[in-house]
Amino acid sequence: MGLEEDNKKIEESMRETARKLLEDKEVDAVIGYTEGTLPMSSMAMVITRAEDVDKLIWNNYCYINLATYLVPRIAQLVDPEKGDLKVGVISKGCVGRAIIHLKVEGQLNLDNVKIIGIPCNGIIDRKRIEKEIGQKEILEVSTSGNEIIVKGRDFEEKFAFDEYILNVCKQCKVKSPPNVDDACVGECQEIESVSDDYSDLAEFEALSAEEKWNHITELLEQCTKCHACREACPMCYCNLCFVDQNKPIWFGKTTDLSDIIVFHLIRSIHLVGRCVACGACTSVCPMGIDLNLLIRKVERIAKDRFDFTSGLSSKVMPPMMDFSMNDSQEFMLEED
Amino acid sequence: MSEEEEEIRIGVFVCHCGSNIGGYIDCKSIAEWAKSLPHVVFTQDNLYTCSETGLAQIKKGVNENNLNRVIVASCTPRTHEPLFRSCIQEEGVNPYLFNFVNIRDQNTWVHQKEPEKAFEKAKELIAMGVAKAAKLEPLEKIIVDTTPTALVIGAGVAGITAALSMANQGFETHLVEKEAEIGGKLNILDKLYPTNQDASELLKSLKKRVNDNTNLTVYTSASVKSIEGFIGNFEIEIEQNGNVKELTIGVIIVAVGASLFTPTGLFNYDGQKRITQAELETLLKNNQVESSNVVMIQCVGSRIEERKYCSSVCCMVALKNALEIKERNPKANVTILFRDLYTPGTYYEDYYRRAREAGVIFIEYAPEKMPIVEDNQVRVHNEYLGQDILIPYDLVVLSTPLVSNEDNKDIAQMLKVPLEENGFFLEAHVKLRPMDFATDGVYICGSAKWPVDITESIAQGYAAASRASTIISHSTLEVEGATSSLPEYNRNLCTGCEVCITVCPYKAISKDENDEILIQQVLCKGCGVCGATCTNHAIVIRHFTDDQILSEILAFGGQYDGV
Amino acid sequence: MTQTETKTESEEWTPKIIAFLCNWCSYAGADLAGVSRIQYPPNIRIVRVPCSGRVSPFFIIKSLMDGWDGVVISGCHPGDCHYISGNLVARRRFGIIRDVLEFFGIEPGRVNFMWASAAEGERFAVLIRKATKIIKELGPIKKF
Amino acid sequence: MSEKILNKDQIGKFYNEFSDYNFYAPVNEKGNILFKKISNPDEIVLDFLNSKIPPKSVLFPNKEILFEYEYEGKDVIIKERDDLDEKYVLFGVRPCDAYSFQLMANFFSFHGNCEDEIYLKKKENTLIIGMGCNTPKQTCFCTSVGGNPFKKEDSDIFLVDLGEKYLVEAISDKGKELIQKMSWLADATNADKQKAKELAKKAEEMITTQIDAEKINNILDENFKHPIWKEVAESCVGCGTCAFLCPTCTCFDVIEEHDHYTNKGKRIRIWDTCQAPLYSMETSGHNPRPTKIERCRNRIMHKFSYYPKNYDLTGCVGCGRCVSYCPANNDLRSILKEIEQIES
Repeated sequence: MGLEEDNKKIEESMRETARKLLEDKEVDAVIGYTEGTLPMSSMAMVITRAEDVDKLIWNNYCYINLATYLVPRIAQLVDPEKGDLKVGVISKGCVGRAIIHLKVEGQLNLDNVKIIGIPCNGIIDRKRIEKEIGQKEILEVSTSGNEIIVKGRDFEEKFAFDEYILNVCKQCKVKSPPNVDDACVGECQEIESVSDDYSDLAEFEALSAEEKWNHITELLEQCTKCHACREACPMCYCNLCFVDQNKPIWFGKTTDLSDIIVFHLIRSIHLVGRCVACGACTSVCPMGIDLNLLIRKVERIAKDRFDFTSGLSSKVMPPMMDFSMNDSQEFMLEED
Repeated sequence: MSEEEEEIRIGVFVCHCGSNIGGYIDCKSIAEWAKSLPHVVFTQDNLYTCSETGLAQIKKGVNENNLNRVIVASCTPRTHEPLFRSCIQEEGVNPYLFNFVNIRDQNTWVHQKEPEKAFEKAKELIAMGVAKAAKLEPLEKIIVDTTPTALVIGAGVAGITAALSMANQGFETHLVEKEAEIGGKLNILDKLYPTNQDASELLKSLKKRVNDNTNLTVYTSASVKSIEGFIGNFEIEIEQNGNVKELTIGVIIVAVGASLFTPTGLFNYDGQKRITQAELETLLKNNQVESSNVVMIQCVGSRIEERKYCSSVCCMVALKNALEIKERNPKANVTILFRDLYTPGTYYEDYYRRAREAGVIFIEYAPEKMPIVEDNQVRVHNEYLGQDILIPYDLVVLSTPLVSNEDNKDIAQMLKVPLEENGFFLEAHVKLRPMDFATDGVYICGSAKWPVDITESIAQGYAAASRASTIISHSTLEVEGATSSLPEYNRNLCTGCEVCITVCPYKAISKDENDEILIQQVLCKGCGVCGATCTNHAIVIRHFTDDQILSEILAFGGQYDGV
Repeated sequence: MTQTETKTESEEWTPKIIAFLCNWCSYAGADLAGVSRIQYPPNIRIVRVPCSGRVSPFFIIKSLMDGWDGVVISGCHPGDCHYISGNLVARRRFGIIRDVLEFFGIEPGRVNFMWASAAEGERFAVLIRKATKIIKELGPIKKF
Repeated sequence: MSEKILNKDQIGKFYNEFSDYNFYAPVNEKGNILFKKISNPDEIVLDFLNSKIPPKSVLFPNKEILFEYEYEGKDVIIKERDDLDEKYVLFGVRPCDAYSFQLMANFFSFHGNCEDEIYLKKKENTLIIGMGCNTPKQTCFCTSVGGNPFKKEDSDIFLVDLGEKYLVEAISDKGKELIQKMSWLADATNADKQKAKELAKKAEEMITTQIDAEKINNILDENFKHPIWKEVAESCVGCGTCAFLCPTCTCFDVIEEHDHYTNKGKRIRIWDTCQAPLYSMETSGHNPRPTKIERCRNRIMHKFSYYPKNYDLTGCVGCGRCVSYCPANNDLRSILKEIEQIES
């Protein structure tokens, strides 16, 4: 079956679920995606009436993680007693994971959020396609079979879908949301842990410290510190990010390389055991910086050190909310 | 919180410590150099800063120069900080505005062979100390009133002992027991080792002392419904026969004991011919043991995969009961099948010796080859013989462990104290604070913590009572001022992610009814784990604030001026 | 900002190391090294913190950014924490910091974590010697 | 003065005529077209739609040192910028961006009442070589906000890409003087001029988005509390990409960088955006624009209501960057269209 049929199918069942939830008054609103105004884009949308469900769409450009619209804490979503607001969220696997993890961090109450699960088939790496098309304007994009067809004024190019989805999507093991605490309706799965192989990181990890540094600085040097990655990240919901703090001033706010690096470095530390690998940061970066490497490493640290994958359970505590006598400590300095 | 900005005036006192410091580095020139540091208005070197003269010089320095921060560069805060703190306090300077710079233990003594480098290092350490001092804030110790009352949960032998001890010291004490009778396991026991006293005798005397004590109130068939508040001031609800009683309690002792384990499905246990030691106790008590072939099996349900621990009392119980059977019927054959026998100390080892003398037979079995209880005989494999031994029986007694109570979880939750993996209560520190919980004002004794025998229960009951009385024997309680706090100006940084709650070792952090983070100053010990784990650094760790530590980091070259 | 200039050409470069020591174990251990007159290189500058759990990633990274060539963090051995579990939380955090730093190409040897009790003056000195050696071999910190 | 012809293979020669200038031109860095100072004319990208970051970054960089200072004892010695007389040339600026400099200069002088010396001096020393927009993007709407893909007036020299060569027209006196010196430039033929005219016409036809800025201005005035703002904010992620890539956004934050070892410091301005909650946060903790609703509204009000009130011009040049790069696809064009529909 081709992509179009897949997407149609996903779209139809998603609309059906949303319609039912709204009609049965199980939710007051549904957050989903709607058609974007530009090729290779989509837009978040909140609908409150069952007759609007046909505005919801699914395609492979639904890159925004909708969970980001649930934080910072919306009082009605946290407290079931104030819970006069119930929200359904169209959730690909990573959106569902984000919602579950946000629950663990006390940002919402799963009684008030319905995860409308869909089996995501991958998000297209639009930044990569844009770069490859170069200085030509993309006017129309369509999918056919297993190909992405990009058209402009005087060109037409084809890209293999499997090759041009986000790197995180290629590695994704949780395509549809985990069913946790019965918060999930629609397509979801029972999943307790995922095994992952990190061979995609091997090449980078084999580099020397110097080479890694050079690679990372080259990767990040164009960062304008606009913080779109942070704002699009469902886990970056701090009211005041550490880079913005000035009492005390921890780190520089400029676009000096050191300030860029330290922002991404500390952000990575903060995301260990929290990142849900949705790749939204990469999809939104106006400079087209691919943060895949950071996402994968952050995932790997949590998995290797603490056997933890975020957003799979509302019971298992994430690394920094827990500790154990038996944690590995191979890095501790010891006498020879 | 804006007060009028006070000019920071730092005084630096550099101690020679005789020749301990002065013998290696030039303290006079260091003191002179320190004048160049930001905010420093007075410096002095002293032969011994901690001497009467030295202290007088500090006081004089403070008075004549209006110092509001004092630094002593000398030995170590671990020994001398209290002295200097009280010295400046006498001159009206808040003791938390004192900062210690360690230039002896961590400098001249460890760099004796490199005095020039020690000299440079001393200067930099002082620069760092000055940088921090400029950021220090006055703090007050927190004083809380305490209520001179105690609550003991569980009226077994440990609980009764603790409660009597508290009551005898004159504290109003409340003893809550969920059963209809007090006494706990004493109610089912026959004789007690190592004295062979009748359990009922001990129970009788305890009951009398409880009844006679006017400071002690007993609630039977009762349970604790809720516990709020903190050390010195717990608000307790006790439910008895549907009535709820509210009490204000200073300290709480947990003595809930442990439960008997029913070995259903193990060794053909049936409660008739194949019974537990506890059931045997009842039979002995009622003189109903007529068996002449008794086989006891040790470690039934303990020291196995799902219950790894040793229940500690079963070896002695088996020995005592074996002897008891032998005493009543010397002709009876008593065989004990064991994995290891633990009989520590002279008294207990004596039991083992006497049992051997009395003709009790001991046969070791290996956990890989468990004894098999057949209809009329027990089959046990003997390593030494390399073959199975068949022992006929008319009574099999299984030595089962004490297990944790099922409702421990509820009590633990109310008290905000931890349980270990087997469901027993976990003390603050196995060696250093065995009767304490990490949560202040809550103590533990008896089998609630770990299976223990009567002797140990009594000892622990006294121990817990003595720990508890150290708190309520004073009318107030002084709590360290250097604790963590979530000040109003940082409220907007808090996202309510609860990570601080999960990492706080003292359960001092919770969410209040408005869903906002609340730090209970009285419970906080100022470790700072919450502040460092908070992604936003919303929590301020007093006396070790971000700003203060940052200023030390930045004072690297001695230039940091507090911008 | 890097402070790489040595004072004189002839003088051998030695690293500047900031050490965050917990008040109850490692700070006391450092004192004991002093009392026992156990010598170690004079490169460390000790910052006293209540618990190794107080050491935020910000302190470590800020130190490296601000020209300290290396960082040492020392706390009580697991199970011996004065604050029960502070060092266990710290250990998790340190593992993460170390992995991320390494990933960014900052030599892991720059940041050394260790346990030293109040009774381990000798061990403290040995480990400081070792950390100093590691950091010295790495050379001055690069500006970042 | 009549138009000249610059062959594309003569770009190197052209570049050499500006030896006493800092020469900024579009270059391709990792697939992004950015205005960078170049030292080799081969780096210049000639075939591009528009730069990702507008050339405002040359005169108003993401990070700009305002002055440096140094402590001497208790005294502070201020060191002012001494590089403000440097001359800049911006090559290949699209007409929308060329126009944006005027809008920015308005802000940085506020009718001469509050002059930002650094910006204005740099602006004065900058020569803009504009370049006609042969293929405007779908997202462009310069014609609705006072621009045109071939608007020359904001450039000192204006180029039109004729394929193998450029039609060169000197616009300002500064530009005329320079072109006059380049005697090696050939004269343009009538055919060349005719072709340029055709390109201009074609380009203008390609712009399909039409908005009525004046009408919007009037509507905005009365609809400060209209529910549309909630709608706009709903899908916004609040990142501020729109402002960072906007050629007319001028918001900045002032910070201090202090070097603790040398006791020297710098006062710096960095880009900021009204989309960030911290931007409008007051010291008291009160924030007049506490949610995305107020912040989204402010950005649009600023461009289409406040700016027109202050300077009689629309504060947007219609370059379409915010439309193209908004992560949430919050399309300014659609928002303006919706505003137009509001009944007064």
